[in-house]
Amino acid sequence: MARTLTINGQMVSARDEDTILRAAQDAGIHIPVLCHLDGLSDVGACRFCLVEVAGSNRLLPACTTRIQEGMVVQTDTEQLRNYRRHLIELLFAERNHVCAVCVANGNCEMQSLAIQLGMTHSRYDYMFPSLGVDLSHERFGLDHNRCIMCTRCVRACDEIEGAHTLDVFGRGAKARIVTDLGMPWGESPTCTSCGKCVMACPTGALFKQGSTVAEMTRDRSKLNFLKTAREERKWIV
Amino acid sequence: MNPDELNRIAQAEQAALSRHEHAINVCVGIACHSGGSEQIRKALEAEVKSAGLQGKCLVRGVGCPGLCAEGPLVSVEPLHRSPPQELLYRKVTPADAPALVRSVVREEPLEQLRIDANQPFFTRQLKIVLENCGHMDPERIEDYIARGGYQALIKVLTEMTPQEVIDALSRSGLRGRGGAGFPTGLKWATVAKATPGRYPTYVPPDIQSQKFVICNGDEGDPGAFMDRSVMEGDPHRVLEGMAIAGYAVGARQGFIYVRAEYALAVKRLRTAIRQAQRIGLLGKNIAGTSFTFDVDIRLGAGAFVCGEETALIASIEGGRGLPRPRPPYPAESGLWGCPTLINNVETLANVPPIITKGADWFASIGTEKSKGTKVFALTGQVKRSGLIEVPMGITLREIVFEIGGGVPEGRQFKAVQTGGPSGGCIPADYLDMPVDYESLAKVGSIMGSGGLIVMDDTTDMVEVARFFMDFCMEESCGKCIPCRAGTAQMHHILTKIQQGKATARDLRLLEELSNVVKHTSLCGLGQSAPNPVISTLRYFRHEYERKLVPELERV
Amino acid sequence: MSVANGKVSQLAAELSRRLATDKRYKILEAVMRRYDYRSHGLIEVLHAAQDSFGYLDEPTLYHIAAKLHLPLSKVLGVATFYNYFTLKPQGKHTCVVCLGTACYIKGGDRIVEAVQQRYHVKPGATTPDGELSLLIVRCVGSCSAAPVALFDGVLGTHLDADTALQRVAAMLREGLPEQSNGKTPVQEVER
Amino acid sequence: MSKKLRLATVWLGGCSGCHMSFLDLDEWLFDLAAAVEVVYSPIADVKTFPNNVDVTLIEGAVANEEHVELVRTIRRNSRMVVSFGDCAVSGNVTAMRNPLDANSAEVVLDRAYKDAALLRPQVPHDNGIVPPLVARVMPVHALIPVDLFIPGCPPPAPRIRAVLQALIEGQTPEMIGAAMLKFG
Repeated sequence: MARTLTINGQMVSARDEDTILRAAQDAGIHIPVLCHLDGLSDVGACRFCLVEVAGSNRLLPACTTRIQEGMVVQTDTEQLRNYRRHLIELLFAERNHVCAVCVANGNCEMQSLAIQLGMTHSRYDYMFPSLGVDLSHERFGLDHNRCIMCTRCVRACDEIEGAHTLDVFGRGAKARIVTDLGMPWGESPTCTSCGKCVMACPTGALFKQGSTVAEMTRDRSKLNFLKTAREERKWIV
Repeated sequence: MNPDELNRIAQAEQAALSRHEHAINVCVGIACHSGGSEQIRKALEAEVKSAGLQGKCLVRGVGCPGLCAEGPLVSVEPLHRSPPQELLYRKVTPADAPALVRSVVREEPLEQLRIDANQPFFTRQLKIVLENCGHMDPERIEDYIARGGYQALIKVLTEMTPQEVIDALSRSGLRGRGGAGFPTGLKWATVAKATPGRYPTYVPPDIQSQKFVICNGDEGDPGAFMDRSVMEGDPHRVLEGMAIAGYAVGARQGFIYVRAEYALAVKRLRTAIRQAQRIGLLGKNIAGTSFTFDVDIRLGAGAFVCGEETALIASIEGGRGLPRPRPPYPAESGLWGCPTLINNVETLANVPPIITKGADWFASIGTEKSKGTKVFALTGQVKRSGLIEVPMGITLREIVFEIGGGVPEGRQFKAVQTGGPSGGCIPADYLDMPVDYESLAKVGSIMGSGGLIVMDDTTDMVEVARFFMDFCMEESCGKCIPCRAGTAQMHHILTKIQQGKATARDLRLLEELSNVVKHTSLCGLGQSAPNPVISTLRYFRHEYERKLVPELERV
Repeated sequence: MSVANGKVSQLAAELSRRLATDKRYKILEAVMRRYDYRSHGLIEVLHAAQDSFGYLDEPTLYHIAAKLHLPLSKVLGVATFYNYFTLKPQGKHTCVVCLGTACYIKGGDRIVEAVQQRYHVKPGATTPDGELSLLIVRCVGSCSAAPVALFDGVLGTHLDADTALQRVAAMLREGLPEQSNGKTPVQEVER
Repeated sequence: MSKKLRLATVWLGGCSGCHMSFLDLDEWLFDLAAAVEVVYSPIADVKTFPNNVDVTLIEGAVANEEHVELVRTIRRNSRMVVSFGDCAVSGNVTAMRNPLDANSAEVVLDRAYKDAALLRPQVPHDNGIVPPLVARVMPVHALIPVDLFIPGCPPPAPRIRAVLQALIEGQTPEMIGAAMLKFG
């Protein structure tokens, strides 16, 4: 059933089950996202897609909030821009993100987001945690220094590939992506080496070994293709 | 189990009790328990036996009477005198048993151990939730029934429709005691109206199309032990409240989520569930009606965030206790995607008296918007610490200075902290403010679950803020960026201030960040984590500024 | 994949050795059966395992994952999310100091410092001889008796650095605590 | 424009790549020379940092105690301080030693002077030999307030030109979009 709502003063039509994010995207309105990836379930974790909804005293994540008839949404206010700037600065200060030496330089959603949000520097002290790199897999690598804990890889591994090799270990600032019982990736009994986690990663945390900056491109739409194909049985009809 | 049977049990128990002349009540709450109250109870039993007083003197373990700092506590209750002149004894040891029993026989108080039961600590309190604590054995369902227990459940099942129960709750004005103060009646009504199956998730086949009641006993606030005392001292009260809730919203299964650290509470709840099941107050066709309701216990495992309702649900489902965005609210999509009612222990413990004594009675207690009583754990730099229950609207001054006896000699009162890591510090200027949800919020704190920590002039308020931030940082689940990285940065800046390495620029950033974390975090933990910083900055800003260094002297 | 199989077959071999010899796995089995081997029983099962073994190690986690049909990483993720679970064996004796608010403002941190200095053990760690683990908890709900600590699961109240050190010394002198693993107060719970 | 802009450029803990990129401005440097007076620079023979500087571009992160003193002097003597390039802005590659040991630089000194030494492995701790390293490499704004940030490793020449052009004209440079902001 079609519904009508207002986003940034623009009348938008959407389906009943749509989220604010979907409705905005369909109407060509850009909302910044980081933990969202088409084809994966949404968790509302990164908070970049928070929007103001009239009548709600809290900010709501566009990726998980369903639209309602007559909803009035603002996606790009001064307040939201300010919060997003802080969030991206927090993220850069949290681990060791060094774009200059990163394989994803130029192909990184976090880097693009920083540009989009006008980040010139991080006001926060860098934390410089001591983190490892797992290069035990024959084809892929996992660099915890560049991980932002968006869990897109965990969801891709679980929801699309069905292996559930990856999950999150620990909690809070000490949380890390982990393979199986914490064994090196290369020794994982469950990993199918499908590479979907690498496709899903927004930063340089998951990468193909041996690839240079120019080669390190990702086809993130593949995941959505697989999901759609499977759910709608595209290859049968 | 039908009303007559329940009355028969009550009468039999009352008759058995009235054959005795005195009850010697030994507190078996955790504080007294760890002070050796079990040995005291055994010594008293032996003494009563050797004096040949078995039929006259009943020795029993009871829930916490509140003044934990003076424990182990023993009270002597004459059973045939009205008004009953109860004698309360402090710091009792097994060696005191002979003298104590002698004093009971002679009907003379044992002066050297006696505490004045007429002191404000007791007289200023009003006990609804804790009315049974200290007066009955929490491990015997008969004791509870003899004191009118389960009458409310039988009443709703036999005389009221679910809608009438919800109306009564709404009329009583009861609000959630877990912290946020959401109107309980409204919550129940939402769950009652919700249709199971609107939010499809994977659901085990046998629990499809159900509703659930969850009792939140994950009392994680450091400095709070109200729910613990209720679960340990009056576990049936909680079960009865849950069953009534189940009837009102249409649920068949309840879960109590308890911290694993509360071993004694877990043990007593398990006993209580078994007893209630045995006599048909839980299980199939309760009181001969078609209502079926059972309760299971789920243990927490040390994660403060699981006090947040969506995280708690994730934990009961067997997963990492990660919160998820709301809406949809658990009332519509909770446990396994089913409509779920989540109430705190104290909230549910308020339900039976509201049913038996009436919504109007309850609504007559408290202030205009905050009805009834609130249980507080009064601790910190205060002379008489312990568990207290006071009517809403009482002032902080009455709590701290009359009930608590003020700060120890030679010190000055500085602030009182309410709401734990989600709350704030309230300075002396507001001591005459009434304690209710709105007033506390106005001064930048929250009611919270009931921790009330008194601080004196030796307390460093920046350190207090840093302590709470350390807690929130450690307890952040790590799912959302503002809480995970933001609390870590706030803690970092507070540490810099304490080390004399921060400038005015850092303090400004701390304030901005507080605002960001408050407004962008996913769940209540993050949204309220900056409160201790914001409130100490509001009232004790000079303590922060004193520690700042000029820009060019930054280390 | 040969390496991978190596790791798993190691775990499997260790596990089958234990299943044959260690009766505690039977208790664990009973708990899993009570939850019908459903995934939502995971936390209860981990509690039972930790109560039996004192900690959760790889073969046990592997066993639980297999029995409950859960991914390995999910079981590890849950086991490491909650503070109550530990993947490392604890010392023969434990001193658990409460640093809840009431204990903290009444000097709980000084108890931690004293134990740390006397026994050269950091919070969360165990002495090299495996005798003593020093742990910190956030509020055991005995605030009116602050500061408090648990010595082999027994609550000590109104402590200061000296009395706490005396309790630790007494605990170490007395040898094994009554409860077999004596780690935590939950040990009291009848299951 | 009544008088020339007094411009300083400083090279702290960095690779000098930002200065190289500056020099990539080629013939525009002639226009620049007409508009500014370079009062301090790694390639000018000036021993002490001058007074009354209008704009100071700082390349590199704060990595040793000499840097600490210098940035404080710069702040006192400059109207506008600009963090020039990723090392100054974020610590960047220079700060990659921090995760090795958050509280001391010994680990890198050992690596450089002991592990890698062929003869007489010895860390030159004596006074006056090399400036002592600070425990943690810091971006410039961790130590002093900074007025403008030019990210980039190095910042591309057009980005540098756009900033300087604006400053010469008395404008605040608009740091917006990938052309002006991209890190790395």
